[in-house]
Amino acid sequence: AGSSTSGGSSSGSGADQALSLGLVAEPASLDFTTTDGAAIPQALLGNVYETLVKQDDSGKIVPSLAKSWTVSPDRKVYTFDLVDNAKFTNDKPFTAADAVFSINRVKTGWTTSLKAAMDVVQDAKALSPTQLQVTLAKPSNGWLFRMTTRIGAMFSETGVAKLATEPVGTGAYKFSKWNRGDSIVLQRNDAYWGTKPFFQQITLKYFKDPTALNNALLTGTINVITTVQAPEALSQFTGNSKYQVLEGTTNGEVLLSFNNSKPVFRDIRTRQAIRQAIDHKALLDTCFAGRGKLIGSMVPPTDPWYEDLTAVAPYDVAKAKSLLQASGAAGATLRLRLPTLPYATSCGQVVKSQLEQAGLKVQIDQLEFPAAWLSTVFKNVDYDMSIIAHVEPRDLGAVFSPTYYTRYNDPELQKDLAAADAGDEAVQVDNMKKAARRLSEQAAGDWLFLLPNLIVADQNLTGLPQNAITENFDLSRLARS
Amino acid sequence: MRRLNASLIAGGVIVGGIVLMALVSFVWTPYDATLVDPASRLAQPSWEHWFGTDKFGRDVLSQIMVGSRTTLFVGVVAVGVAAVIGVPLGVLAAMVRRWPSELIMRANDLLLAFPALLLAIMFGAVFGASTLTAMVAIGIASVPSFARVIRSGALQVMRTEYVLAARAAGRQPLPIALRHVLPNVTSLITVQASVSFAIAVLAEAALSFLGYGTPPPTPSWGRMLQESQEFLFTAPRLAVFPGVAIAIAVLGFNLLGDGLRDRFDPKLEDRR
Amino acid sequence: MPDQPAIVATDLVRDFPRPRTSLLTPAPVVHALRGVSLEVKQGERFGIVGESGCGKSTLLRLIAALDRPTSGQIVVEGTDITNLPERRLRFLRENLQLVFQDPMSSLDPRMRVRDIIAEPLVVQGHPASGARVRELLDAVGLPANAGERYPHQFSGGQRQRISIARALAPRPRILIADEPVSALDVSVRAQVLNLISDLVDELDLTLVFVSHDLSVVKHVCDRVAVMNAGQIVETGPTADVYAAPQHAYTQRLVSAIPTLQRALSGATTADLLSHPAAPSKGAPA
Amino acid sequence: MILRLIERTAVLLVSLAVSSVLVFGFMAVLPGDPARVALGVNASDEAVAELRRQFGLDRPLPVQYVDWLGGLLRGDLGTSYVSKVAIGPQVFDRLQVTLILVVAGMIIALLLAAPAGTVMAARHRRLSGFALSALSQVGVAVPAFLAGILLIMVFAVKLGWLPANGWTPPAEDPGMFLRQLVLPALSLGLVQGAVLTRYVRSAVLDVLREDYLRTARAKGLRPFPALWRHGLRNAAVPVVTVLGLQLATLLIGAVVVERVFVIPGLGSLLLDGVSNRDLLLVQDVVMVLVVAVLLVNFLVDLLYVALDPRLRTGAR
Amino acid sequence: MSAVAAPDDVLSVRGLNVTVRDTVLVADVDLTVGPGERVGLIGESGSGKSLTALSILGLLPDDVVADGSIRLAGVGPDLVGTDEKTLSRIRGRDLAMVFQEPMTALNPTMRIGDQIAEVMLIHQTRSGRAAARAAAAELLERVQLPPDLLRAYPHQLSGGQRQRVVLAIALANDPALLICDEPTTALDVTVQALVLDLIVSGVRERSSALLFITHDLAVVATVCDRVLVMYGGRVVESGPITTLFTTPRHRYTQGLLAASNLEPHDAPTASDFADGAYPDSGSGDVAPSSRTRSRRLTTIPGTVPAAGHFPSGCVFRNRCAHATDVCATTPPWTGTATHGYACHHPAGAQDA
Ligand SMILES: Nc1ncnc2c1ncn2[C@@H]1O[C@H](COP(=O)(O)OP(=O)(O)OP(=O)(O)O)[C@@H](O)[C@H]1O
Ligand SMILES: Nc1ncnc2c1ncn2[C@@H]1O[C@H](COP(=O)(O)OP(=O)(O)OP(=O)(O)O)[C@@H](O)[C@H]1O
Ligand SMILES: [Mg+2]
Ligand SMILES: [Mg+2]
Repeated sequence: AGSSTSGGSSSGSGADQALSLGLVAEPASLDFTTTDGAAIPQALLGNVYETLVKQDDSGKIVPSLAKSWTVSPDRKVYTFDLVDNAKFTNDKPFTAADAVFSINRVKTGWTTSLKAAMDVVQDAKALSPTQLQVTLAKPSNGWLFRMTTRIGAMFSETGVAKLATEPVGTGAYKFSKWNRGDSIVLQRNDAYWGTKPFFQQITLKYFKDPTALNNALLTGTINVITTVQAPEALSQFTGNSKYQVLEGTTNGEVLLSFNNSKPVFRDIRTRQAIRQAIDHKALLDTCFAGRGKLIGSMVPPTDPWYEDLTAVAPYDVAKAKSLLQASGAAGATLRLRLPTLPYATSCGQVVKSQLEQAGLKVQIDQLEFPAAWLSTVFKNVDYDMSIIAHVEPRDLGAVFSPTYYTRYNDPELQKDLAAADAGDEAVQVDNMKKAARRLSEQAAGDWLFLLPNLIVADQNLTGLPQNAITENFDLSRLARS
Repeated sequence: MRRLNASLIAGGVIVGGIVLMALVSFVWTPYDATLVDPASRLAQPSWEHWFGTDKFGRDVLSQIMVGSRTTLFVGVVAVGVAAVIGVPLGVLAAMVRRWPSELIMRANDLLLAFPALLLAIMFGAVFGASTLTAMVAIGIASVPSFARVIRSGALQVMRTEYVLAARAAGRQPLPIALRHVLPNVTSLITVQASVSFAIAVLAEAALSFLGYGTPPPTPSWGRMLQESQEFLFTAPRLAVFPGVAIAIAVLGFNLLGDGLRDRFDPKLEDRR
Repeated sequence: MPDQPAIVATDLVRDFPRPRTSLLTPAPVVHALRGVSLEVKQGERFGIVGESGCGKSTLLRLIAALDRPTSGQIVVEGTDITNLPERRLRFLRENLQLVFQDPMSSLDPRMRVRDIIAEPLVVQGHPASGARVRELLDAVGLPANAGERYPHQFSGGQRQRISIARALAPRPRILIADEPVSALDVSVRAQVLNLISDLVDELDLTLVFVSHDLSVVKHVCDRVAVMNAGQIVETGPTADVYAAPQHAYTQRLVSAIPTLQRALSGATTADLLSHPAAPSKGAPA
Repeated sequence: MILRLIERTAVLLVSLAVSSVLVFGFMAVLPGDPARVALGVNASDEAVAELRRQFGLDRPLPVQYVDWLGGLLRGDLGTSYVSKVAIGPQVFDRLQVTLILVVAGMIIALLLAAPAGTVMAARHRRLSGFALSALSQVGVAVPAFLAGILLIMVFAVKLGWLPANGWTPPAEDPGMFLRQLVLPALSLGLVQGAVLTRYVRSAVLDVLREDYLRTARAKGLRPFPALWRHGLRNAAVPVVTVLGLQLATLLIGAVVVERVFVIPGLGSLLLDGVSNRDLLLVQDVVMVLVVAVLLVNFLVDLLYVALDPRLRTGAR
Repeated sequence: MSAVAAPDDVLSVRGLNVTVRDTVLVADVDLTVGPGERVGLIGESGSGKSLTALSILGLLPDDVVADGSIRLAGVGPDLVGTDEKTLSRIRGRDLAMVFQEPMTALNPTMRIGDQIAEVMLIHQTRSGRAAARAAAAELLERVQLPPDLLRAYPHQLSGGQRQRVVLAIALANDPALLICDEPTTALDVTVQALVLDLIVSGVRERSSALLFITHDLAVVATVCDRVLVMYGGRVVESGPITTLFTTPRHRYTQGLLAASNLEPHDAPTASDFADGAYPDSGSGDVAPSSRTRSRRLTTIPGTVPAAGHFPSGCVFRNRCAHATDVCATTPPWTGTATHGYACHHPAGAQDA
């Protein structure tokens, strides 16, 4: 049977040193090399597994297992100097050979689609036990950034036999126990090479029911709600001095996606009409209690090329109506196929109501998420519109590609993206801004809002991330004041 | 003189009220039940909005009215399917001999073991998820309890001398089932139907929530209740109105069931 | 064929498996009939007596082809019905009818009396049952408007009249009555017995009359068979059996009948038991 | 007889075989591809195909079926596609949790329904009986999740007497186990109890009409003691049927309560399995349910016999 | 009805009325049973015999109420209107009853021995379980059942055996008054004889009182000394067995006697009743085609009206060939408390 002890009261090492976090989605397995989903890296990345480089709060790439690195002038060869005192939890030291192994294994051993990010690597080799050299086929800004994600996780050559159940990493915490259906317990890694974390034991407890999550915090079963699911219920905590409520941003753009391969969406006026028919402020207020941010394109504020593009398609029902008249789409019926996710169900109803006021007919279908939605909308592209949050970092290019379910084929955009990936930082920022603006102007989809990073925690807890821009939830910085 | 019994009247009035509400909702509701109006979201009950509004600013009274259609539909389809399959199965199991009867009852057990949710998912997958498919699934999932109850009643009827007399008169099994067994288990059917009704209404809510029932924004009482969960602290009325509506409907159908049982019983027809 | 017997039963055996009690032990068997033979002549009033559970009803069900014997043979009016399938029993359904013991449970509570009486007619495809139902109601002494009512609205005796009317509907030649008066009061019993007697005379029926009450059988029947534990222990003209019982069981049966005459002449309960072969302490099976 | 035993076993085996085919066929038509769910949003078709091959999903259905059935017969429930963990121990762990929860809930339901239903029946002509009866009908209409949330609000959040959620195995910390069990068991028990009350009421009403109850009172027993000593056991027979049905359906039906109270039970496992399209796991869970229902039926049969001596030696 | 109860009567019932809502089911019944006396209560189905008995026990169905006075020797209060607590102390100890249906009168889920012992344990007439159990075995022997039946369940017994168990329960505490409500209607004559004998000998041995309800005249004649005839909820005649059955005065008693006679007899006499069937139909039986068999029985025309639908005045007048206008008034009781009748045109006055 699964088990859990109520947080804050576990015995032994003292209450102060244990912490319980409430999370939403429980991983199905601990192996993110073969199983997709945000739940596994959220729990393990940065805590159990470490990467060579990582992102800081502002999104800058900073050292981790690599003390420093250099890039060749042609931007193709990266040389990393590795820390020399890191050790895997199977007692093997971390060396450049492990790094090579990990990088190569992405191409050979991984099955999830993310592994494509490693395709650009031509060669990786250990120059010495603490020096690693990676050669790219072509210059890519994206590659180093991806190395901060799970793709860059460093595995031990001798520690990948049971990835699904017994992860082995170099992180500040080591995996201790998994009570399936309930919680994952991590123990402080006392042999950790870096700064020792505050908490001896951290329990990640999973809640399917948002109310249960809130109640767990209210009754002290957990100390942190890492992701508030029901923003309406936040009022229970906001007025209470026992709790702190943090609100920041995430990478999760809630997208009203169009199936651009459908004739009705080939006309840019129809797409623009839809964007202008939606009162985004009102939508955010009704379906997410006003929490979250209006962005107007596919870029969150934490990316260097962020611009507020909400003005590109201001709310204007009259304009929307006339655009629809012009494109001939007025009165058309569109199928809005929603995944069974609370925010999608909520927003879908607002979208339907508002689009109907502009003269469209909207028929809502619900599809079980993930299975039914994935196969119907995602794989078979059998939909007109859908709503889902895209939480991958810097996923603009991936989402709006001709092969993706948006079926958005825009050579101009592809050109901008390619230039951004190959150029230096300034070029990258420039071109990404161009791409984001183009997307917004072309109305390739409608960005309803950006999911907020809503955290509720015990008042005295410190080290909580303001923004959730990485895949992981960094446990090592948590402490009590 | 046939005297109406209190249960029948009370149940009839309640169910009649719901039917009326559903009919009225086709031509008139105070507001468009699906119209999102952010300006008036989460309004307290007032003269304008008797029952207040939900988080989308939709009028709760209008939703309750329109939702009654779903509730009735749910009841009719789920209970109908369960009865149409379960009753003949139960009667058959009572009338046939040993091993076929055993087989029917075991098949019944198997059905009982199948979670209704899985059935609903499959039906939704094959025929497209809708209230109808969800309710057919719920109906099928309710077949075993119908069949069991009816079988035990039918077994009793089969032991009576009037069935023997009918056989002596030359009646074949099917007419015996139709003319003697069925009429004499109607009371069981009505009672079982009213119980199944309550189950179906709540199951509809759960299935809608998982994407296999009524798609939003079509209101249903079950889903309104389900969606009120986040507001239990801040706006408990959102749970109270659909909750009370469901309770009243269930009570109404139960009373009607009890009343009909008595009404169909010729023995009680002219007593006192 | 006036000489052909109405019913001939030869060596009838009927075993019932009892309901299974556990998954492992074998189901016990009840021997309801253990080899019964009898012959009922045309137009005869034949009685069967015996205590409760001795197999009387089982025997009647076999004769009426409502059940199949485990072994043995039944011939009704010259036709062997032992293994005839249901669809070839039409002649039997028309010619042989039953009246049951319990006037309440033998009438479907949800059917109107007119439908109950018409049922055999409808089943056997007789046209215009309305007139016939009125005729039958009249014959059993019920008013025509009784047809519109339900069984529970009648008294026990009246219900038994309805049951008799139903049995007479297809103009049967054989009437089988399974304890038709056991559930009735003495004054009602007299009415029903009169009715049966009169109808049998008037319609020239063959009557098989079952009862556990020997005095009733003696009153109604010419010939009687005494049954005990699934077997016929004695057969003969009623008056003879009553006056000079041969079998020990019959003797005990006769002596145990309380009568007003005996009581008024001072017989006590002890006298009812006075026969040498008093019942054993263990009651009948 | 032996024949009868063989017949019964045969029916049992046939029904198990039929259900295995049904369950399997069922999974085969379930929309959604396990491999795609595992690989997620960005997976390429090739990767999905490769994973399907790894899962063995590319083989013809009959082969997959035989493979699965063979495993079952050997007592091997297979390994989950998704978590790569053996399914057997997982299912039985979860079953154990759910059983504890459900049985505790049913006990509460019974403790509630038996007196309430009896009083309702004994006083069915009085106002008190009618009021109780109406209350139970309203109770039937309360969804379990609502009951659970309300209980949590009162006893965990407001009063802080009991934990709001969680599950501790009894062996680990019996005190905590019990404290955590109270509220979920209570919310199951309240809802099921309302339903059960209706059945208890009608069973007791039937018993009240029985002659032996009059005999008991003629002996000098007062009404309630008479009902207690002579009525309850007889009324129990029909109630046991309903209990069995409830027990069988609650193995999955408790999922709502499991969610609200964050209990790792069988229902949650099944839902997760369905959601992850962990087909093998779902198949196994359903087969376990089939067996459980057959078992429950068997137990109910035994209980009948224990309760009603008439069924022991078989008689009229 | 001015009879005064003898002070030593075991049971004396005065002016008993039983009503359900507005319907009178039993009206103005007087009844006494002396010590060692065996009194029969006869009348046809629905005449109110069982209700009378149940009123004495205080076990009337829910909405049926009794008024009048019922006194039991040695018991202080009037049983009518006494609280349940007092009644339950009397029932099973001073007052015991054997019910009509042996098949359903015993708890199917309890062993016979426990059911017999229970009545002694309730009233603590035996000290402890073991003693009660031993007494139960003795009782079984007294009703001529083997002691190994103690461990049996009711379904394992035949109807006659069950009825004897019920009798054993009733006799367990040596009640002052034993009431038997049609104890043998479900039994065969052979078993009936045995049970009747046990009842009679049981009562005689401890010279307790017996109230015996039946509609079988032969049975009552065999068992009782004295008999009351009920019709339509009223006692219409009472008297010693022999007198009453040889010279009945009430027209109903007369009809009952005639109808119960199954012996062949000659053509209908003047006192005979024409056979009628349906009260308002006027149609008679099928005319017998042949009287040679002389199988026709004498019957009382018409049927018993439903409870509450009896005519006013003489309850029998709508079925009585001798009824006149005067019968619309309630006939007065003629004779003594233990021997008399209520009829305006008694038999034997003119035409006997
Ligand atoms: N369908 C059946 N299944 C099992 N046993 C049966 C069945 N029908 C009758 N029996 C048994 O067969 C025996 C004879 O029954 P039957 O009904 O013929 O007796 P009977 O003489 O008519 O008795 P009664 O006077 O009570 O009607 C009884 O022991 C009875 O329990
Ligand atoms: N609970 C009741 N409510 C209404 N009427 C009742 C009730 N109980 C009995 N009666 C009626 O009271 C009348 C007398 O009933 P009772 O049982 O005393 O008759 P009985 O003489 O014992 O008849 P039987 O010989 O059939 O036992 C009947 O007409 C019956 O229908
Ligand atoms: Mg019989
Ligand atoms: Mg009576």
